[in-house]
Amino acid sequence: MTTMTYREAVRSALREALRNDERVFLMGEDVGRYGGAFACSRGLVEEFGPERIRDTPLSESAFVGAGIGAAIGGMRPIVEVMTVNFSLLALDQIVNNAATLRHMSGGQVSIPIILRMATGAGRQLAAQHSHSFEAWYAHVPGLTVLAPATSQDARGMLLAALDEPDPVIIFEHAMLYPQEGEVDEQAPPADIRRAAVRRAGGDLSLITYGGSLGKTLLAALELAKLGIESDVVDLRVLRPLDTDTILESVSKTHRAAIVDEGWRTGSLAAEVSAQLMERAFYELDAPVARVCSAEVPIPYAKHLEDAALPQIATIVRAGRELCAKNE
Amino acid sequence: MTTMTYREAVRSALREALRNDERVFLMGEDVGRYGGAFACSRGLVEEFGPERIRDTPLSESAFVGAGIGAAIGGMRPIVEVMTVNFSLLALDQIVNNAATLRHMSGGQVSIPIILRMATGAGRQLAAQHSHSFEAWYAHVPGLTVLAPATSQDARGMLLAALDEPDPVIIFEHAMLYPQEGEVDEQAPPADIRRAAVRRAGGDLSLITYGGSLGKTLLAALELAKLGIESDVVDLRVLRPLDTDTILESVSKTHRAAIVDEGWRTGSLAAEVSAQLMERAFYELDAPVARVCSAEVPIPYAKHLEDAALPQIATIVRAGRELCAKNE
Amino acid sequence: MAEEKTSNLSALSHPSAKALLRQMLLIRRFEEKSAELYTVGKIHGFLHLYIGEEAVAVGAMQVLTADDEIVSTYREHGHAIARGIPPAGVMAEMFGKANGCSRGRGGSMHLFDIGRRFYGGNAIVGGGLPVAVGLALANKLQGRKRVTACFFGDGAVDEGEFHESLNLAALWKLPVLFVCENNLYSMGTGLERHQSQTDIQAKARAYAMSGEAVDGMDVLAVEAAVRRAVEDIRAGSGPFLLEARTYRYRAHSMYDPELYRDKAEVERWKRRCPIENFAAKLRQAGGLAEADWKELETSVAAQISEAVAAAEAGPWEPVEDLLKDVYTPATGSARGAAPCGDGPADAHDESVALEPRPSPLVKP
Amino acid sequence: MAEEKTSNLSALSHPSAKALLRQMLLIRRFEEKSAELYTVGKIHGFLHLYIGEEAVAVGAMQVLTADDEIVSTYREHGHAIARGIPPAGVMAEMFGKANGCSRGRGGSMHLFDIGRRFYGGNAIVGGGLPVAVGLALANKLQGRKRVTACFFGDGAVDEGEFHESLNLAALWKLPVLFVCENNLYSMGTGLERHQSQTDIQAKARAYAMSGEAVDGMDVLAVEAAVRRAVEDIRAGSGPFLLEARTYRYRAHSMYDPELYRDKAEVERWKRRCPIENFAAKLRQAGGLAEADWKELETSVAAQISEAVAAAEAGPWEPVEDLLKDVYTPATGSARGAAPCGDGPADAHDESVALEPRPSPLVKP
Ligand SMILES: Cc1ncc(C[n+]2csc(CCOP(=O)(O)OP(=O)(O)O)c2C)c(N)n1
Ligand SMILES: Cc1ncc(C[n+]2csc(CCOP(=O)(O)OP(=O)(O)O)c2C)c(N)n1
Ligand SMILES: [Mg+2]
Ligand SMILES: [Mg+2]
Repeated sequence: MTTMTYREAVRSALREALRNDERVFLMGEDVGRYGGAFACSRGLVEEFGPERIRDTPLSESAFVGAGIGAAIGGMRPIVEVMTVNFSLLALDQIVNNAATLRHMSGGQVSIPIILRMATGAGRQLAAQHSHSFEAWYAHVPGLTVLAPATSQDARGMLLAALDEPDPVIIFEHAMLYPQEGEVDEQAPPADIRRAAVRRAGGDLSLITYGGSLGKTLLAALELAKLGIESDVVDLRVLRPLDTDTILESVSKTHRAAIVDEGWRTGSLAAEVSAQLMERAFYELDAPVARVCSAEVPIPYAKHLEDAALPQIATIVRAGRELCAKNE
Repeated sequence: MTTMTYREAVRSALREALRNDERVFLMGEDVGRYGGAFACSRGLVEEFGPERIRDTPLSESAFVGAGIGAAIGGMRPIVEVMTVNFSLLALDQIVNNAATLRHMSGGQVSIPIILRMATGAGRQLAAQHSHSFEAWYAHVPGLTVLAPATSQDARGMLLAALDEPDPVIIFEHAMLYPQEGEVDEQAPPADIRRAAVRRAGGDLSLITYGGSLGKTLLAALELAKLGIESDVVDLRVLRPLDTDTILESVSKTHRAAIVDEGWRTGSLAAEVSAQLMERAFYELDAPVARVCSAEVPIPYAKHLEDAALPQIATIVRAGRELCAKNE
Repeated sequence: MAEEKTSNLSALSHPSAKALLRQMLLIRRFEEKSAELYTVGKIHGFLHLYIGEEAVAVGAMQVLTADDEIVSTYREHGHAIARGIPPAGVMAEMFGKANGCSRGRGGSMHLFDIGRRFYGGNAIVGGGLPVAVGLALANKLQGRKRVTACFFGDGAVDEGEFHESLNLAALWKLPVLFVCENNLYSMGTGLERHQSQTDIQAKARAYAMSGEAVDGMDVLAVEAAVRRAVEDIRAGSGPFLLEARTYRYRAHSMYDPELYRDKAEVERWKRRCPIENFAAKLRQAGGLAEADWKELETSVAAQISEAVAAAEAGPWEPVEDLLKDVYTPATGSARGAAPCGDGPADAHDESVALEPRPSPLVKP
Repeated sequence: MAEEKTSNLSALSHPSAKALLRQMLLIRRFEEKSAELYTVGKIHGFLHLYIGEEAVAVGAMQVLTADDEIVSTYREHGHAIARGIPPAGVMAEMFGKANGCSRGRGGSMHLFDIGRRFYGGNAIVGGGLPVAVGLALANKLQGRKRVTACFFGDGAVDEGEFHESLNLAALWKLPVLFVCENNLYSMGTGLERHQSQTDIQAKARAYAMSGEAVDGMDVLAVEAAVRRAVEDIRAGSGPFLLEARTYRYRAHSMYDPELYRDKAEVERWKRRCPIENFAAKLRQAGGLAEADWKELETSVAAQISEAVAAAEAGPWEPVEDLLKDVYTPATGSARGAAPCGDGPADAHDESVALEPRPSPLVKP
């Protein structure tokens, strides 16, 4: 076990992948000389050279599409889109080519591309740079969508994604990069089919992912002080959702809140809630709650940004209300 | 009252808007000489000239952005994006400019742009041309999202949208264009805040919108033969959702199914279900059901396309199951 | 406006002149039949005919070897057939049958044959260009000598993807042949009403790329231009933009009432018919007797009848298989798997040699 | 590579030479202060400094009248201040205060002042170009004689939006001045590693548009080039692409360790400092006494102190107003409402005349 930041964990996985498989290459804006907008690839161009750590022009649609073509052509591209905000410019390529060509060709191609992108708010970057579109990607058949929330997962899920024959989108919440965690560099690639229960408690299920896991765990501590013990379910895999793990938790607790940084309407939390409606209705002692972002372009000013996003206090409040109901 | 097709109703609204307000112009691929991919604007370039019925190059991002700029500059652009499939190429402009500039500037601009686009499957156009991304647009604060399902609404909601100071997205399901309906051309602009109950029945709420309304009404007839009387709620406005009308219906029927052509996971139906979870939990006699598209890029072959989409039979089955439960 | 390259070869001196004619005729008759089958409800969805433009696909495919790669658009029957995808596979695809070249999942706009390195019709205008760049990148990174040929229309030139893709290909000196089929219309919008600079090949200069225009109604001129371009590309001088000036005789799709162009204009272009004119040249040079022509028509007709019969007879994909081919079935670790498109040709009957070989339709 | 236009005017012959110097200095000192305030945690988020590039904004704004329109990027303090947005409004914005020019909702990357027709910093690279085209379209359709000036970087040229927007503007002959601030880097990627054709102005030819390069370190050269371009545009000859060759002295943003460029290169460009060199010219010509310079520095420093004080003193937007300004409050029918940007200037103190007037900062 080593302590490393999330950023270092990503880098460790990248380095391992690049060393083990010469078909792997990393491509994206400023991944090379600059070292990556979030420094995930710092030092890699020196080790692997500019052919494999490939700086691209500001052409999200073309370089994502080029990643798709390269994957079809037998490579294992890891494409860094810098942030989910800019991925909108490549969305046509992702939806209409990456996710679709296999089916549309009657199964003739596989497209083993990995798209990594930072996501989320919290750094006062204002509306255009604070999006959370995980729910959109999780909507698209043909994609697998991951959201590692720990250093261990940042490394292990990226390595596991390299074993997938089809496109994988990895969301790295920008607030996580400097966060430290224990990493076992000898561990095999992570399981990318299952959610993880990060904390066990019998009263309430708090279901979350990515950048909200930390806040949710802290909220669970607060709730525990109030006598409410929470399961904290880290979804990890946003498509396909591991509904079994969610159901197992909720069948035990009978109460659930979903914490999701996306805007409330049409959030991933809505999907989880709808699935609980369909598959756990008779288990529920109270309606499933959502703690999401307010319906506003994320403002720059700190106090407004804070107010727009899920916070420990709002999670705690939701948990208390849930446990007050129907008791 | 006149009988006209949905397409004619759109054209009637366009013509009225162009006649009444010289700031209004129509812009998009082939809206002019070609007459519009769906013939909605046929004849308009002859009446209003190529400055106001403006053919654009195949540049979705630029001409949608240009519509945004023109709206800021005092015009009332109606931009036809041809289909939602191609709107992905303009999504950055829609999300990061149209929906965002007002907030980000502290309220200094209003952007009265209307974006019309055809949506949906059913014509064997295969995966890239059969998308339903209404749910994505309904996720974005700053947008108003409409889905007229009748000729009357095709006309009335477009006219009402022209009164909005902010961006409005109008989804026209491609299967509706040839459909005939009664239209009162003297009627005032439609209410674009409320859902409509298209059929009243006490046993079950069938909640739907756009291209699925027809199938749902037919399913309601089938269900009636089985002794199950359904409310059919036509959402009409996808953002902001008129939850009050939905709740009113469900408080009466205590059972609901949502019919939505989007892929099931992350569908608009998920949001409606989550809202019912939150606001009608104690009213429900059975879990809310979703009838959505299968999780597959829509295939070309007719029998496969049919199998992928919500159909009358699948709606009827869902209705029967709902009413069988917990009786 | 740059001068178009025309052919100075005499038709007869071409070693497989009759094969060229045969291919063009096959595409023409195949599409005429398709239009007919569309009106009787055997084919559905969108159907975009290539009629009038056959010289481009046929001329280009002569130069591309089996090792090279093709990316195309929704108007791709001509490219598919000239590439050697059996007409039966194309027809069955349009019938929506499981013996279609995309198992009936794609239809007319999405013909695929990975064994023949035919990476599909793409129905998003401009959507294929980035993919072609990526295929070429994979080739370059793996030291393969393939050329990736990417076909697209004049309308696609307006899309941001054109700009981004050409820059990327030129910047990285990738072996891509960009073939713009300039048929003067983007759907119903004439070139001068959708581009400020109508000399399309000239845009290559904005990427420090070579560009050239060619008479797209002249199969020999196209072949010669593609040959020069492909030689350049193989010699390592990076991508090339070839503008083939051509014309679509039919409507944009089966829904198009053609309000936007004069009948007279269409008639003018029809006098430049790539098939009739090439046949006339051959005849004049004594290389095409009336009997030869009859034989061509007969054998082409027979091939098309067979294709239709195969499509008719083909099975429907079982509806229980609806969700097939969304994800690749698990086969243990994909890491060790053969790169896609390089495994054995699994889609169709003919195996594909990795050695260069002429387009299978050319029977010299 | 096209030759850069340089200035042949002597510094002194310019009627408001000292005002130009003052503006450049104000921007420089304002940003130096901003960097300082960033490190002490008064300013947050992204902060992109324009230091080194001041001649471009200041030169250009001399020519643009109050009636003209500006669209900018996330590196827009220079444009904003040169346009006349009070430094206090900009500083308060970066503090996140309600007296900021975007009420604290936007921050450094999103300065807006609609009264001054300053349509914002845009943080999506290339995102402003289509909007600028649309503003110009509105002007053309309404018969207004305004020019829309759109600033963007060399990196933005790679985006599809550049291509689509230039084509649209040229096709429709819209009054847009595209100003590419080529500072040789797109974040950490040097021009020759992100564009195959590094002569950016030459790309104008792909749109049959006029283009020109200018020495972006020379305020008079920029002013002269913009004047020629704007005259052309006003005369109705359509859009113009002006490439200003310049250099960013500071890091890309406050997070950038600058691993990608040599210190020596930066030092070389610093010798071309637009402020020092212009001041030196003025001094040489006897137009800038040491006392004048001192006065400039003092008054600029005072103005910045005031700005900081105003920002410090400014109120926070109440958190209850979080959801404000997502939608426009209902005011009855919008149909009759005045077009936005043409109503009374409501954002700030100064009202904006619709008659052309020089940039408010120039006090000749
Ligand atoms: C991104 C996108 N926008 C619009 C369309 C609708 N559309 C299909 S074909 C076409 C015209 C394309 O013209 P061109 O590229 O010249 O090809 P051609 O049809 O002439 O072969 C249009 C607008 C589309 N398929 N994709
Ligand atoms: C679409 C998009 N992609 C990536 C980014 C991240 N990014 C911000 S600035 C920048 C470099 C832009 O360079 P250039 O256009 O030359 O402007 P400069 O910063 O040099 O002024 C990048 C890559 C972004 N903001 N938007
Ligand atoms: Mg064309
Ligand atoms: Mg730059």
